[in-house]
Amino acid sequence: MFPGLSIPEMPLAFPLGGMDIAFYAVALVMIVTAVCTVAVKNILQSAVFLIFSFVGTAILYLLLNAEFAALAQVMVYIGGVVIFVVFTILLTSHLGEDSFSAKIPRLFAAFALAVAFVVVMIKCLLPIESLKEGAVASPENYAGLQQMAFRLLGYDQSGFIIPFEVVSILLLMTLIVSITVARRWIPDDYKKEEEEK
Amino acid sequence: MDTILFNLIWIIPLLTVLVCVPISANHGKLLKTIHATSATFVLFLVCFLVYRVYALSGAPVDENAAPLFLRFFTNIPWISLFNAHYIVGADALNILLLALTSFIVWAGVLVSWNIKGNQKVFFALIQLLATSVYGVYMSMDLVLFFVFYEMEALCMYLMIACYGSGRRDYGGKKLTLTLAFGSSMILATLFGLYFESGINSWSIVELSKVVLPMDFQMWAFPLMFMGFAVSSSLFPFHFWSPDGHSAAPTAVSMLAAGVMMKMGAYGCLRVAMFLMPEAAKIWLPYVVALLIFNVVLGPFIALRHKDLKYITAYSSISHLGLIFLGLAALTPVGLRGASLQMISHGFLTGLFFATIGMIYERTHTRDITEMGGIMRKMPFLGVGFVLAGFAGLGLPGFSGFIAESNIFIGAFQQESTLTRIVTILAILSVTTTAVYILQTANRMLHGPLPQKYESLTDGCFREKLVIVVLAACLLFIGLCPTWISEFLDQSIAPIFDNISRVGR
Amino acid sequence: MINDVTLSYLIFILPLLSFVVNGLFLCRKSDKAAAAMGISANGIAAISAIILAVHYFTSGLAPQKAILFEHEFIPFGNFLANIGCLIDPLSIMMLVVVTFISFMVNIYSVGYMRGDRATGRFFALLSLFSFSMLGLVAATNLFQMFIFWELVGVSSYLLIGFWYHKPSAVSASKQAFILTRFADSFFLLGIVLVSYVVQSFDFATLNDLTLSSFKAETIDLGLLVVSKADALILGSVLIFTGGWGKSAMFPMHIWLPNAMEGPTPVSSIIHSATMVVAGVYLVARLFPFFAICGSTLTLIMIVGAFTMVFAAVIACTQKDIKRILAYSTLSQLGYMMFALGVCQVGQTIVTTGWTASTFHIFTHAFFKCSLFLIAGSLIHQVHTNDLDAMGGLRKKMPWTYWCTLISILAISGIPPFSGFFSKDEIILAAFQGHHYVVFGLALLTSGLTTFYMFRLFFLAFHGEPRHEGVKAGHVHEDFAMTLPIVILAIPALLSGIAGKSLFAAFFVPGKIHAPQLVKLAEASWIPFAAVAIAIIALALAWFFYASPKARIAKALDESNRSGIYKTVYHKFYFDEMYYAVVRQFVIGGVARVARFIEDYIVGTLVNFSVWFIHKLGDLVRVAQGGYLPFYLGTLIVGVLLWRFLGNLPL
Amino acid sequence: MNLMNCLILAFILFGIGVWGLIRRRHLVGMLISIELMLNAANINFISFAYFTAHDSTAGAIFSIFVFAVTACEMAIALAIIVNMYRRHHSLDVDQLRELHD
Repeated sequence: MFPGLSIPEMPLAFPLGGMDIAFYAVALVMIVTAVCTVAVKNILQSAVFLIFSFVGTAILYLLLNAEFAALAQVMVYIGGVVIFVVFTILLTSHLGEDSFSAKIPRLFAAFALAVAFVVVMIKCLLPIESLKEGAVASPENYAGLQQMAFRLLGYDQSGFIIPFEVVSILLLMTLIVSITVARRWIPDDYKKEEEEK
Repeated sequence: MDTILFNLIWIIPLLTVLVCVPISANHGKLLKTIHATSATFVLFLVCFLVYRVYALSGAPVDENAAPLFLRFFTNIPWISLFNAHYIVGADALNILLLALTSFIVWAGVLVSWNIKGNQKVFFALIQLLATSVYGVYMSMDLVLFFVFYEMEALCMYLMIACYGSGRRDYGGKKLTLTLAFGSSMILATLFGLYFESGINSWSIVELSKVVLPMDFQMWAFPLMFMGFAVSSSLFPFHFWSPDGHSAAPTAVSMLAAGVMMKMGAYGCLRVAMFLMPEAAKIWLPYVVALLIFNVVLGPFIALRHKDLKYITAYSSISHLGLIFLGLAALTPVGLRGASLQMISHGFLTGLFFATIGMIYERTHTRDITEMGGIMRKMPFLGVGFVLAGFAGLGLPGFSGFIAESNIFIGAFQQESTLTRIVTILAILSVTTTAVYILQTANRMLHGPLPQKYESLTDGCFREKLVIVVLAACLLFIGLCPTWISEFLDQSIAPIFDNISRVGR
Repeated sequence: MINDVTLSYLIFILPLLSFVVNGLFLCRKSDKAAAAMGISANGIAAISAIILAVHYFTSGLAPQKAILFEHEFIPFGNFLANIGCLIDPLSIMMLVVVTFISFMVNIYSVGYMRGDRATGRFFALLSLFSFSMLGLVAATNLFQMFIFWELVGVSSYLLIGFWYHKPSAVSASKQAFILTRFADSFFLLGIVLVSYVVQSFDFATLNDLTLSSFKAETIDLGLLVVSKADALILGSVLIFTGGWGKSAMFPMHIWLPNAMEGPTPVSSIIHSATMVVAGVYLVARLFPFFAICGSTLTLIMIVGAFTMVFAAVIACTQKDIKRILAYSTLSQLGYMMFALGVCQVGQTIVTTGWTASTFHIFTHAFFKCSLFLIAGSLIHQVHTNDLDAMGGLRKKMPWTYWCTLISILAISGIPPFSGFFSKDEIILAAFQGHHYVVFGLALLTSGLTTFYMFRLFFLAFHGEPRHEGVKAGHVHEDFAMTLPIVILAIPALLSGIAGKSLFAAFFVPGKIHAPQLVKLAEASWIPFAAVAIAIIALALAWFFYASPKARIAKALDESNRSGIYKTVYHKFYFDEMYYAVVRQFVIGGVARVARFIEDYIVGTLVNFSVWFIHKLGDLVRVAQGGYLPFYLGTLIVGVLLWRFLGNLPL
Repeated sequence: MNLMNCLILAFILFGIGVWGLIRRRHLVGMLISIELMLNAANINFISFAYFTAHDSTAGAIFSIFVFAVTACEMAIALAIIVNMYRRHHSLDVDQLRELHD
């Protein structure tokens, strides 16, 4: 893509191309926003940064030809989960973030552990040559709506109908459970209220 | 037929529990009647079997039971995975201990007639405890033995923690944890025995024929001996017993001191000393040093206590010390004395705790300084207590004297210096025993009667029956010791043969 | 078919039967039935014993030993402990004395215990005592003796504390039992030691020993290794310790005067006539054994002689009539004991002391029992033990008065009363044994005895009545109580004359494996000297307490006396010393230290181990702290460790 | 862009999630960090599906399942958080330790 440069003979760690640039850009955004998510003090800001990180992920999915996943990411994560989180924060938010400030050794330990983990895992990955092939193995529309639907609802050998149903039941249960847990009904308090009346 | 009856000994209590499961706890009277009937039945059954074993003495034994004179020998494969068998058999020693147990269980059921709390569970626990104790005494297979041995500590804990008085939770925990500590030592050595013997068997009979390697015996014997000694409250593992006894309800104190504490001594004799006699000969002359505490200081400690149950607990500690003195004598007379002391002390401490429980039910205190003169109000209970006291201080005519004289004469035949010293001290400390027993009896029973005890009543028929039967047992052994001595000699002989085997 | 064996069984079984029947059945039902049971059982036993004795002494069997029956009790491996009935002159004499006195005391108790709440129990325990005492005297071996030794101890305990609502009686009973038990623990140790060395309990074997065969072997006694011969000597001292306590020799004497808290019949049978002589009897029974054991007899002599003087001195100052008699008993026991001890003359043995001692057991039993019964009779009438409150009883109780005179003359050694003969022989034996200090003390004590006995006699019976009841004429003689006193006065009067030849003929200890002193010193002047001293003492007593000039009130007032008198009056403060030793040293010292060890040292160790396990648990619990970041951190660390330490399949 | 890059990105995101999870004391903050970690896992699913898998559709479907499960988990977690907040008026994990004994 940049014919003027004569680097191709080197085994490029960073092969350049439109896709690549887009990937790196998205990756950078994701990492930066993720770091912000974790590092900012205010929990609401953190949630907002999380949205950006999720948006980056959605874009990455698009780059990986998984339109349906990207869509779901936007809808479920950004539209559902993060809004949920924001609501929760707002419901519980009159606690100052100051009261949650952690001590320095803990911050350091957290950072050191995370870095050590990442470094070790990446070190494990790097020697594996087969991961470095840029060739795409999947068909163009591997995660298209139609394919997904057929597989999800198929009841032949490769079908996922049963997990699908299980997940749907799980979702139903979650619905009920979260309502039950979150509703404002504690027997003792209720009785007190009754008495007050 | 006898074999079936023999196996029924531990099954009947278990069946009783099962029978009582569907009966509602509201039918207290029915439940108690069932339990009392079952206990009485077992009592008669065991007495009959004692007679059978006695009648069979001299008759040839089953060759599988060879070195021991085991009657009613039963051997059924049980857990094939590690070769555990269901092996039971009766010789003079364990059938007499079974008889002791049946008497104490019977008395325990009767004295806890009016126990507070859930009676259904309490009586079921007593029966379970009885099952486990019967099992321990009957079993000739180490796995079976250990299973029953463990079962008993659990029942004990539940009964103390749920039905006790005073610091019951503390006492129960202390008792159970200390016993569990002992059990862990036993378990370790049991595995050692199994693997070192190399005969793939847990049977005491089979293992006794194997001479275990000396280096194994040298560490395993003290471990196992102390493990068993924990439940017989040998110093320094005696600390559970005063707190445990004082917290326990009457029946549990009776069972704990009367029967359960003997299991340790029985284990020492039947398992540790019988299977590892070479190490026993080396170690036991040193173990007696611990007895200075039990036998000599124990009575002194009892002297300083005011709580009846503590006094009795320390008296048990000192009497159990004498059992170990008999064991450490390593002579036939000493071993017989130890066995006699197990039986005698079972009856006497049962009587002690029974009368204390009955007196406590009436006076609601166990502090001897608060009592006085109650002999006038309850002569029967008072006489029961005094009889137990006389038996405890080794008065001739009671079983305690027979056992003690056997132990002293037997222990004096052991020529190690340390044993001699301890024997001499033990003989001289019979005075201290007399001091605290008389002091207790005098403070409690004699002297002027306080105003508050004017309305006390003497024992009812049920309580009198318990006292009479237990006292009769004490007197019976004390007055006719010949047959029991000769009877016990049958089962002491193979153990002593094993001890005196030389580098076979 | 009545033969010796049946009779001997009868002698043992009847008191036992009376005990069982009275104790189990009659004691709550009927006092009269219990009394009848006790009297008849003991009466038949007494008659049987007398028939047995007559038969034994007339059949020509006399000085030999015989075992009428013997049952195996406990087999101890090589040697057996049997229960049997041994008869020889000594045990026959004791059988007669015990059964006869028991019979008398049973009759007496009917009167004495009349109206008591627990008469049935009293008769049961009396019978238990006679049974145990009979078992003791008929013992064939040491073990049997120890068994019955303990049983008489416990019957003594139960009878002293018979009135258990009286704190003084209870503590006296406890003291008596514990002190004798203390001595008995040494006795038991001695039995164990001796039986280990000799491999037998039998008196026959023990009395037939020679030390030389045990010199070669050694025995480890814990702290020291000695030869078996020395161990036997030690064993003989230990065995004697049993008798030391039981016969209340100094310094274990204090329980006997305190035991007077019990009912008087008990004091008369147990604490004067029979049980307390068990110690003397033990030494007499094992005399050949003691004789070979070197200086043990010397120890016995010293202990006996000291107690004799010591108790007699105390008795001169006491005012409690029973305590005077108790100290007099102690003093007489001292006579008997040292009489056995004086048999040791250097390396040789002379047996006259043995005969004298057994003779004195015999005579003493009657007159001392009689004296106690009289004391009980007086106490029953005036309701106090105190001589302060007596006096002038001669007119009111004539029978008692004359019987008392007989008994007191007997104990004072005035001929022809029984005490004269036995005491004279004892003094003679001391002289013949060349123990002149003891001889002198014995003469002196015989004077003291006369003095304090007549002091008692004059104060109680002569002079003006000092008690309201006596003045008012409420005092009378109870038939049931007077009858045994009168009966006992007969042997108190005659047993000396009658017994002298019998004892001289038959009472010799068995064969002794020690050289015997053949040439005995003759001293025909001794009886005269003794009688003279006694008469002087009598005169002194009369002068102080009965002469028209005597100031009795002053004599009885101990408050303005000198220090020595007070010390003696307070029994040399031995009670207090004992109290201090037991309270402060044993209970306050040793027991407190033991409890301290238990509660603090053992307790601390236990608590420490519990604490340690708790801390160990806490260490593990940190990981379970519900602290989420910690969990995650550990997870990560775990992954890293797995990577570096384990074989990650990557 | 190859599989390696995607995986490294996923690991970095995961590491950031770990970092957040350990350093946050706020329950919601911790949940957010968990979201990040789940997201990283999801990226792995999709990228493997895209680059290597034989049955790539299945990989994508798995990511859908992960969405569903995540959503459930978040819903319940947040409900619990709201409830806890009502009870204890605190969302500080250091303080909410009564569950442990």
